[in-house]
Amino acid sequence: MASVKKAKTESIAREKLVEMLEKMLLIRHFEEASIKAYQQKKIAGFLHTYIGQEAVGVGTLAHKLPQDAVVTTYRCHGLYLTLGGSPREGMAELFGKVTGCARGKGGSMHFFSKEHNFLGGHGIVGGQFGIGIGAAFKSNYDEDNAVSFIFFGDGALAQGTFHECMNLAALWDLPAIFICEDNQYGMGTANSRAIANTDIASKAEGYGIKGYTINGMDLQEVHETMKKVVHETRTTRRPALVHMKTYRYFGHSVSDAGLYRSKEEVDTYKLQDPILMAGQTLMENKWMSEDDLKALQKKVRAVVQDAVDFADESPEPPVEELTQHVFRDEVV
Amino acid sequence: MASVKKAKTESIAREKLVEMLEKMLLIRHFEEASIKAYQQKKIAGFLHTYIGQEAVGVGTLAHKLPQDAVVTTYRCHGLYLTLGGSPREGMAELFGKVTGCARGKGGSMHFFSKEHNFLGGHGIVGGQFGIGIGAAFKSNYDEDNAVSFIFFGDGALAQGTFHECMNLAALWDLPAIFICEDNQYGMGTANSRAIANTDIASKAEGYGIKGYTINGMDLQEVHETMKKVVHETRTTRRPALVHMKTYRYFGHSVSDAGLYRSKEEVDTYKLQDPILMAGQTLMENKWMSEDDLKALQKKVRAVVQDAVDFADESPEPPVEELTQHVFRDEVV
Amino acid sequence: MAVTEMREALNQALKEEMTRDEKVFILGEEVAEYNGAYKVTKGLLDHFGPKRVIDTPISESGFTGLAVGAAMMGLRPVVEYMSFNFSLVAMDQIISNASKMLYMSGGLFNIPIVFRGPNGAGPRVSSQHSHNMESIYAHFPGIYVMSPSCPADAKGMLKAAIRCNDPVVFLENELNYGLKEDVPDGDYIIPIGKGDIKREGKDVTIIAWSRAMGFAKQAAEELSKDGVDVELLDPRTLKPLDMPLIAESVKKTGRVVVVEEGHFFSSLGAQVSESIYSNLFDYLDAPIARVAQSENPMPYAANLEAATLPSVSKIIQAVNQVTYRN
Amino acid sequence: MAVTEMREALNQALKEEMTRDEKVFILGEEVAEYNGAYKVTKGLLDHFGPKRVIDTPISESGFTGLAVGAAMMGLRPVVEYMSFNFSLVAMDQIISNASKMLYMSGGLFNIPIVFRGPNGAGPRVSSQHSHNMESIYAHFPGIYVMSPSCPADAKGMLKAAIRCNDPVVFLENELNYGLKEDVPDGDYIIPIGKGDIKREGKDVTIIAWSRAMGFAKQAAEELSKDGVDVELLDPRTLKPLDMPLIAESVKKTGRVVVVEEGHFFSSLGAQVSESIYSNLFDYLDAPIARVAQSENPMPYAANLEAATLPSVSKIIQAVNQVTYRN
Ligand SMILES: Cc1ncc(C[n+]2csc(CCOP(=O)(O)OP(=O)(O)O)c2C)c(N)n1
Ligand SMILES: Cc1ncc(C[n+]2csc(CCOP(=O)(O)OP(=O)(O)O)c2C)c(N)n1
Ligand SMILES: [Mg+2]
Ligand SMILES: [Mg+2]
Repeated sequence: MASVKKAKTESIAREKLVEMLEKMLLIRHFEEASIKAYQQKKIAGFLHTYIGQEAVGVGTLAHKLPQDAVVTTYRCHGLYLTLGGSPREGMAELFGKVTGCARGKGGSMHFFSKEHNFLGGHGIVGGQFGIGIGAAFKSNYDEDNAVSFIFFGDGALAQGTFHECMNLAALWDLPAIFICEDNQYGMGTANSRAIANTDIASKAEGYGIKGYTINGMDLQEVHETMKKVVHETRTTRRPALVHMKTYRYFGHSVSDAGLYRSKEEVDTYKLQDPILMAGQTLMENKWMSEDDLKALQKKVRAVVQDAVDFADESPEPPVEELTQHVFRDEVV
Repeated sequence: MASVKKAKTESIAREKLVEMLEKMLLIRHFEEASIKAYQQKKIAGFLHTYIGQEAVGVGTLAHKLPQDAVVTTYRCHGLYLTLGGSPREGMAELFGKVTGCARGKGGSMHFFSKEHNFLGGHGIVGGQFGIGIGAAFKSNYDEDNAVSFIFFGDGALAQGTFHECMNLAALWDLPAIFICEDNQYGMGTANSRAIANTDIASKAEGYGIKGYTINGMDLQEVHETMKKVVHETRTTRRPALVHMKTYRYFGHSVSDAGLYRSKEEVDTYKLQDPILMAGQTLMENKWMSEDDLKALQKKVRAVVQDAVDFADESPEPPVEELTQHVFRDEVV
Repeated sequence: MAVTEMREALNQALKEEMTRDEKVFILGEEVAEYNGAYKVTKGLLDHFGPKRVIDTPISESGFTGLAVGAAMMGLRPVVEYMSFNFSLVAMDQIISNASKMLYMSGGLFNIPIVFRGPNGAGPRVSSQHSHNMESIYAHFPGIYVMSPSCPADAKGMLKAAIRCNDPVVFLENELNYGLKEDVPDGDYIIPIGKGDIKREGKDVTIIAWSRAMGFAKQAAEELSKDGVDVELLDPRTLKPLDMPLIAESVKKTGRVVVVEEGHFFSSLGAQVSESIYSNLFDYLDAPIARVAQSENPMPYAANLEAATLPSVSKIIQAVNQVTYRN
Repeated sequence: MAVTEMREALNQALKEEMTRDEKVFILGEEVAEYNGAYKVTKGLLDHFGPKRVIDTPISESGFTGLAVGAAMMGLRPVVEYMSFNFSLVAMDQIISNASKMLYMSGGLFNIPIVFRGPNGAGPRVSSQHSHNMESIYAHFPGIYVMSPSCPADAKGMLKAAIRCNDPVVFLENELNYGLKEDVPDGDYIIPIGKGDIKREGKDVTIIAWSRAMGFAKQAAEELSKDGVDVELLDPRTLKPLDMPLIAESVKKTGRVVVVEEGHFFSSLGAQVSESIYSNLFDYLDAPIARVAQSENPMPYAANLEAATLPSVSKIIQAVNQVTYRN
């Protein structure tokens, strides 16, 4: 009852699939470029990439309406780009430039986009749950028919805020979709060493809501099941808990060597790579040729290169900005 | 699966039942005396009584071994007395006297007994969960075969610490018994307005542990089901979640007029009063006469009166104690 | 003008601001059906309905986070903590989210929230229910901290806080809710950052806020019988401090006593003193004296509780010290 | 004596104390199999096994509470926060439980726990990962607060903290883990409450701790070239302060600069200054100067981050100010 098996595949329109493939490619290349820039010391601090998890964000947020809100962890670049956040402003943010989406103040963990109701980019594990249900609360308050997408990692399930916010959302009929991106590790800790019951969707029952389990490497499954979940939440105003089984190819952040897992394990997942699989589907259906795919990749590479150039050339924030944005209303 | 219906009644030995009845009577009279003393301004601050809930503590802690630990909320007098805490020291604590079980420093919400591993008496809702699993952790560390009894209210289910500690206990096989004393209200808030799913025992499943539902007004049911639960936890080292359905007759604390519930509702519960019911059982079985019961009541009243007198006559803490017990090791 | 209790003055502020702006709503434990643990929200549920006056479960972290998200989306939450002691379980939401959001989003998302409720100890509530939180919330940039000492201030300050587009920690005091005085009718605002001279005097400045101002007032009465003319300064907003007002007073009296209900060490009172020393060193005729809670958790016993807290006699002693009267 | 990194000195302290007393165990995120996010616990799992070196889920409140309960039952937990920023979600357990327990139980249950981990900001980690927590933890009675600035101190201080029968907040710094110096072999203790003169001088006293001491050292070097003889005082224990040592130094130099990495307002630095003003007023030849983080959350951009933090040049400027050299 708590979990739903692989959804029956409906056909996704060709355009939609190509569009989603392009987004996944954009994320992949953007993240690869960011790793390179990190090695060149153009980016500093923490850098957590979304590589491997692209299908989760892209397949889910295909169902986002303009009034909907989205919030996530520090692993936030992918969702930002999926929503249509500017690659230039994203890369500039990583470079700490004033042209960044948070004026260079937020950095890698704190991407924001007001235009897309993208509420961040949060560094404290579990810190974003409340923000997500707050957006859902606002939707009920203003009766604007929005839903709220709350992304979080498997590690965050152990935080008390998960429980508090699940309870509040279920109690108050807040249209929030809790999406656990279970990449199987919280830093070096396998989820079986952090969560008492790894059948994550089964936790929904304790709150009287529905739980779903989805193969997060499979774009089509994500897209189709989430279509149903989003529709249901939008219409019933009941929250839902979604367990996305996914994987990150790189370390937790660029400084993590990943010694806690084997190369074989990583390679197994790479065989089900969401981009690879989506490309194959398109080609098998003859919706796209190999040349089309190459052209797409080229296009995306150019976008990313442009973003890097833009970031490179942009200025740092002027020092006057140091004490700006502490308050909106300066009282003295 | 998550909940267990009313346990099949085994017979409890006469002595045991009388002993438990005496404890319940002691609690009831102690609490009544404390309300009176509060009205006489001999007690101040908050005062949360256990009246109505006696069977929960008494029936459960009948299974406590010396090495076991117990922790609870501010509603702590009943458990303290059940464990054998001195009524004199308890009453003196309420009176703020140096002879109190916490030397007059803790007051009503902070009863402690080192001798009985009674770890308090805690004022922050949910604050005691961690302490309880910490005691269970210690038992595994020292391999002393103890279990840990964690009492908490229905309102505390909404706190994040509940979730964190349930998860930790289940993950690490900590022998902790989570006992929710569901008196149906957290202050003025009916539990249906605070918890998304009021089938509390069903929350166990999300953590992969067992849940039980018990009529907490029925001493025999509490005693017998908890015998099984305690035995199971002691032997398997798996935590358990127990939903005790109970009721408090008085307001949340003495300052609460209780306008959020009807007199009829309260009266319904008084008809199933645990002391009344236990007395009836004893008399029906001819294990006790009406005179025996009266004698017992008289005995208990004398104990309570003695405690009040003791408290009355005891001195306040000397002012030198103001800054004592801040640290065990004074470094300067 | 009407004689009004502190709780009623706060209630008026809430009612007027909720009437003025329908984006304002209030949530917290027992604020609605119970009319507030201390009746500050009395009648609001009846007036505004359950959409805008919301009873929460005991999930301070959850509902504080909810308020942050709602604020990011354009609402203006007032969050009541039944006591600020319970804000400790929500601390991360206040500090890591509310206070940083505008900055780390590069100015995109401001957080118009008032976090309010009683601060410090109620009577005889012992160790876990007795924290004064001003020193903590004042430490992190990105939050304003306010704390009224009387009904008229309470109303005008709370209205200012609700209209503010940034997070405000608004610290009340259970033992002040029953204070009564004339409160102006209708709409008025006491701006964030403006202190007030509660009594003019020339010999010594006592700086105190919230409940401590009550002790200071009594001390000033006593001292005036002795010919000591005390100036009472209430900063009202604790961060940022009204340094111009403080400077004016210190320049006049040259002697300062700082009184706070909370603990002594690493506190707001230390900051007030330090600010005076570093900015007004040459005007000081004596080292500043500080009165604060003694360095122990709050005991339950009546005599120990009394010995812990600042008191009229401790304040008089401090004044005597800075005026070299003993 | 051997040249030892800070992280290794801390590791030695843990290892020696865990060997000495089998009631000591350590728990926290990634402390065991990963060998510590910053490798402070490297090798401990191999040496002591999973019973005593324990990886936790991301449940700071839960495992802090667990430590309190275990301590009440006689164990001696060392709790590692991967960063002290994350102690904010566990704040209530530290303040309401650990710091009050002995007092509110009338002396029955003491809490021998060390809460340790890196405090303040790592490099370029932005707003939510950058809190200096000393000012917060030092405010509440019932906790000792320590913060070493060098490897030798780190070892002796951590050993003292682990042997203490009360809660100790032990603040390390990510950017100091790589510091190297000679560390004595074997067992030695630096008692709680004892500060240290890191450099003797006669013209001005700079009081600084943890990472700020590094900046202060550089500033002292620079200033000595200019003929200014700086005394460097590291309180090491931040609560309680070593006032006798501070008094001795201030009486000698008459001029003081207080440097802290954290924010300026309502801070430990304010307390240090206030303590000096109020106890040593007559010995001061100039108002104390303070150097601290500017009053904004930590920005990510390299230039802004640098402008936020205390720096050698800001310290030199402060020294110039108190010595009236400009
Ligand atoms: C409250 C808190 N504790 C610890 C950390 C340090 N930390 C950052 S990410 C992380 C692991 C999170 O794992 P998961 O939730 O599975 O997300 P993933 O990184 O795998 O996407 C930890 C422990 C933190 N940021 N916040
Ligand atoms: C964290 C926290 N929030 C709020 C309170 C105030 N408070 C004290 S008791 C209580 C109700 C608790 O209800 P429940 O858990 O059902 O226990 P009961 O009093 O019914 O035994 C509340 C809200 C508190 N003490 N701690
Ligand atoms: Mg993960
Ligand atoms: Mg209850």
